[in-house]
Amino acid sequence: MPKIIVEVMPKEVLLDPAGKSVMNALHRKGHSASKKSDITAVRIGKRIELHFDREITDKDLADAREIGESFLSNGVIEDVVKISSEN
Amino acid sequence: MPKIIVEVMPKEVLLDPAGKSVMNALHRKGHSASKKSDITAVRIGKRIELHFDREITDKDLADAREIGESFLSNGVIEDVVKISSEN
Amino acid sequence: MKIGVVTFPGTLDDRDAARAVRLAGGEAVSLWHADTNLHKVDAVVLPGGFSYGDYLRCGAIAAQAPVMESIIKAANGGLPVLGICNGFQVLVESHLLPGGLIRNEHQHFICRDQKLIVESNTTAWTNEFELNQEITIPLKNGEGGYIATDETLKRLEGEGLITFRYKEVNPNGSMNDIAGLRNERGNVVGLMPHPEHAVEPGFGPDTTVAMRSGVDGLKFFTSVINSLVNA
Amino acid sequence: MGLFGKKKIASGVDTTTEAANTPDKVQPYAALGLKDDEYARIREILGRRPSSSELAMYSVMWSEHCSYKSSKIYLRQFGEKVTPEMNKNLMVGMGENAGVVDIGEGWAVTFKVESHNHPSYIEPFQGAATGVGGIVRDILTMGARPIAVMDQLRFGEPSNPDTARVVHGVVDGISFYGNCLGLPNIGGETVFDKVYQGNPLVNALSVGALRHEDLKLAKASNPGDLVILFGARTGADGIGGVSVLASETFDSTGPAKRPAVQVGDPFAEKVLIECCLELYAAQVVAGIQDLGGAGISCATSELASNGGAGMRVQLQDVLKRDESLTPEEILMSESQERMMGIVPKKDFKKFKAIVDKWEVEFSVIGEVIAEDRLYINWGHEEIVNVPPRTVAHDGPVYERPVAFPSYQDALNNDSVHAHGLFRQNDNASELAAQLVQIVSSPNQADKGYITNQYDRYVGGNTALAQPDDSGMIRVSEETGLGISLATDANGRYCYLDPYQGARLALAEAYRNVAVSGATPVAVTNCLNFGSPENPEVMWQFKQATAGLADGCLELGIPVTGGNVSFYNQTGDVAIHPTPVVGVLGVIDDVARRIPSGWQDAGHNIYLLGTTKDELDGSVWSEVVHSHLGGRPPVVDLAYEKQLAEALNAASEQGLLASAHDLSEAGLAQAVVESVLRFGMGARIWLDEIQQRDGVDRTCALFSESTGRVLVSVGREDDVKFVGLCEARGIPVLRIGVTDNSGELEIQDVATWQLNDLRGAHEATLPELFG
Ligand SMILES: Nc1ncnc2c1ncn2[C@@H]1O[C@H](COP(=O)(O)OP(=O)(O)O)[C@@H](O)[C@H]1O
Ligand SMILES: [Mg+2]
Repeated sequence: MPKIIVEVMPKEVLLDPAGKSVMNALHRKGHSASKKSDITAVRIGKRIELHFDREITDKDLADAREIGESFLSNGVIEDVVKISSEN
Repeated sequence: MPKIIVEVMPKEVLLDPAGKSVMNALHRKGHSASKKSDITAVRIGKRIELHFDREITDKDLADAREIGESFLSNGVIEDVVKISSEN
Repeated sequence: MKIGVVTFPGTLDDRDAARAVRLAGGEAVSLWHADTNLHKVDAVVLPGGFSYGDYLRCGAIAAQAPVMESIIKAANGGLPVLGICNGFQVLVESHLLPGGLIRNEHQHFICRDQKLIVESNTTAWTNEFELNQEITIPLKNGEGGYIATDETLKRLEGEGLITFRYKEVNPNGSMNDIAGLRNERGNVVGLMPHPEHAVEPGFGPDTTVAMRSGVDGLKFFTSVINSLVNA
Repeated sequence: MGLFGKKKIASGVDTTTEAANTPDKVQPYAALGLKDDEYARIREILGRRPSSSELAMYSVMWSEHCSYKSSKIYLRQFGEKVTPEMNKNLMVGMGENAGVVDIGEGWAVTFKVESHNHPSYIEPFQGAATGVGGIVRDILTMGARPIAVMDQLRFGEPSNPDTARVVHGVVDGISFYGNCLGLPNIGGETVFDKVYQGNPLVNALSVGALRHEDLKLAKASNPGDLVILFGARTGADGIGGVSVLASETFDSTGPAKRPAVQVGDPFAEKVLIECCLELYAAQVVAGIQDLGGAGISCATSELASNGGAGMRVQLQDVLKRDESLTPEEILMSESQERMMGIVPKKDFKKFKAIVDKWEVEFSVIGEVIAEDRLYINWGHEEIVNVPPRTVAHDGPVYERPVAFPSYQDALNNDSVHAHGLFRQNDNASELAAQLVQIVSSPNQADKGYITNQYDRYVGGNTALAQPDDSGMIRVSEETGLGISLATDANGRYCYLDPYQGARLALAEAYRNVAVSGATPVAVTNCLNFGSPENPEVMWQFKQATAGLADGCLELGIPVTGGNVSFYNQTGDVAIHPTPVVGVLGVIDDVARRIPSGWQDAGHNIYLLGTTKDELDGSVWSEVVHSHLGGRPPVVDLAYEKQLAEALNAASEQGLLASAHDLSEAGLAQAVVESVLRFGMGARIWLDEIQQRDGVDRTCALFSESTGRVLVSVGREDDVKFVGLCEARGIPVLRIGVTDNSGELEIQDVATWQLNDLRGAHEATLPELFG
């Protein structure tokens, strides 16, 4: 199904307690034991899919960026890091 | 910074209340007015970044898949839809 | 004195907020999210809850509701607006107050009787408090961690816009222990704790005098009535 | 080949005509959980083989969960062992979605507890969340505004790594759903025991209030009324989640692999609550039913059967989330947050205006008809044509074999004494260490780690909540009229003696309500047991239900409803029988409710009741000695009743500064909780208890004798209070005094700083799960 994918991440300079807690859990668990400590940070954002029942146009992508920046993310604390489409 | 990106989405057949509520909001707002109704569904998942302070290896990717499936996602209600890396 | 209490779908504490208004001697007027009409109210309370399920970001969808267009306009014109918990999140998402609110640091919802320090008593909603008064107000939230850039924090501190700070326990990892903020003008105040749950003896937080007898929250509502009377 | 495989889809649905024409077609009824004779009965009822849709309906509705086929014969006694006096205030009794009790002043209250055990093990978060959602809809269906929730939880051993997964998921799920609904959580239970390792129990209770005239019933009786499905769309989630029907019965060549989990949307439910209450106020629904287990199958057949009418339904008019759903799946889907309303045609416009206002989706899917027949069509094809009663109410009834457990006598003989655990003249430092060990053990430790994740304030009517003995909610803001609720179950006691165990649970919940100042008036239950196919489990069930019914008769309060959860076991090993008993109390003015802890210095502390040598099945035997054997404490319900009446009288006269019941871990636990509640110190002496009751210090501290309450009384009320107890034949003994020392001193045992005790009591759960 055609879709646009908008990816949103917490701003780099701000805290991401959810990411931090996942990282701590990973380290505690000793996940991927050998190199657990190689993961220096975990950050958790959103992947938002907008589904269409038709092909996606350039205009859709532009609109998605607009929606992404004005509504799907909060520019004070988040960034839209990627917008892509799959047909 | 080198990172692996794990993308997790709610299973297609399950209710995604967050996606539903965002879609309703988009439709209400008449966002991207002309084609608001062209968005047939919204689904919201997670984008999880694992940061490294070194280059990412194939082994890291395999580990990330394992962590992604066993820990970062809940296989009963979610799927890992993509694992990628940026160096 | 007519004080509007907004109901969004998913708002939970609207009836409590209306009760608080009445106990303070005001008249509570119910405002509906889909209606831009503010019914000539003298002040507005955005109560707590999970507007629209709070699914995207807390308060984000509510901030786009028709009633908010009117409230933002009126707030910029000086109408007293109090945002409680989800209401605070709506104010932040509407850019009436700076910064953002994210998931609590410990990742859990938390409900507790919270001590606060009142750091500004020159707002419409806090003028009956003493400066630096310690009050106890119930707090209950899952996403109450206040964050802002260093620059914003510096400005908030410098301009005295931090209105409430957590005392003893920072329950959600808020930066600089911030529990609540005001705008420059002092008509808009937002905070995570719930003053409307500390207005009636028997149903508020515990005090050293008696179980559930804390009524520190009532002053928010008498403050605004007071400031309107004296305006 | 699965039941609803591709071939059938391609060649169209299995219609009733097709069913009549192909009598010999092999149907996978066994995979759907139906026995040979049950399938034969369906054929007999219909005079032909069922269509696949009919088979789906019968199979879910005749499942243990929906039909109560193994428990029915025992549940009857809750309706039989009653006096007219007991039913005087009962507006709706057992059998409806929830019982309704008249509490006076034109108000009524409805309450019920239900299990969501199995889903909560598979997917703890969603399982627990949808458990809350389901019970709240039951309450809403009665015409009530839901006003509070409670949760009764049983987890495995805290040290087992899987326990944290379940605890986190379940607590987060309850917190997420309940908080988002705006319902204060006013209490519950949290127990850890290895018997629940592979089978945690997640029970949820909801209570609602309504004006008498707003009572709604789940029935469709007026021909011509519209059948309207509203709320969330129907999706593929939760298909078969409730019944024995498992997802494997849909093979991989079928429409899709359907998950058995359901995903909850508390926001949708909150909107649905407000929407329904507005519909009720506008008087536009003639009947209403929530969709829970068995989805549309249940709602259509029950509404029609209850109303003595029938229904014609067009299944293609159901709003779907997923267009690939087959009719059978639509009938069985357990998608959450849906309701079925019966709306007179003349009221449809008003109905539509209200649901539109709340942006709730709906579709008219049928009409009530006079003939008592349920017809369901899929387009032009008739896929169901059944007498609704046969689906909803005439399910099979079993009298399962019952056997006295082979282990039972040995278990009962293995008492604390027989085991040599009991020693006279225990030394002080040992007792002191045991006390700390007990109050910091996971089951006795402070539950704040869990309960602080729940909103107890929302609504502004919470008069008591955790950690108090009962939860209390104001119903009328004008008069202060309110209700009190407590639930209890002790699986260890029930394992030792299910008959007594059930009565003990009843007595404790009853006492917990009484100590709050309220008068107990009604009972609900959630009976969690192992497999009914095991005769020893069935014996436990038989004993427990008899104990509960007899107990209610003795106390003079009726059972208004409940829920049975069987098959709680891992492999062949059943959980301890765990009948959760909830007691509802009424209080004329919540302003006079009694705190559970000490708040003023210089008050006298009295122990009501006597202490016996009763340590079998106790916390002391478990925590200190890892032992379980013997017989549980005796319970004297006539005396419990007297005690409750005495407390009530004392409360009405304003004599009590606090009251806290003694239960698990006895006096030691109650004293520690009472000092920590508000941080008030106390000095306690045991010698008079020992002398009067002829027990040693271990018993004085840890015995779990029933009928005991710890109260504190201001000096000025002393004489009056003691007089009141003596006049009513309640043993009363002054055992201590409160003070501002910041310490707890139990004379001749030890003195603790309250801060140290608090640390020990509160740190346990955060350390384990934080
Ligand atoms: N899962 C839970 N949810 C809500 N409240 C709980 C839960 N577990 C325990 N509580 C509350 O914690 C307090 C202590 O529980 P407990 O020791 O079991 O009480 P009691 O012995 O009086 O039955 C009570 O107020 C009870 O309602
Ligand atoms: Mg108790």
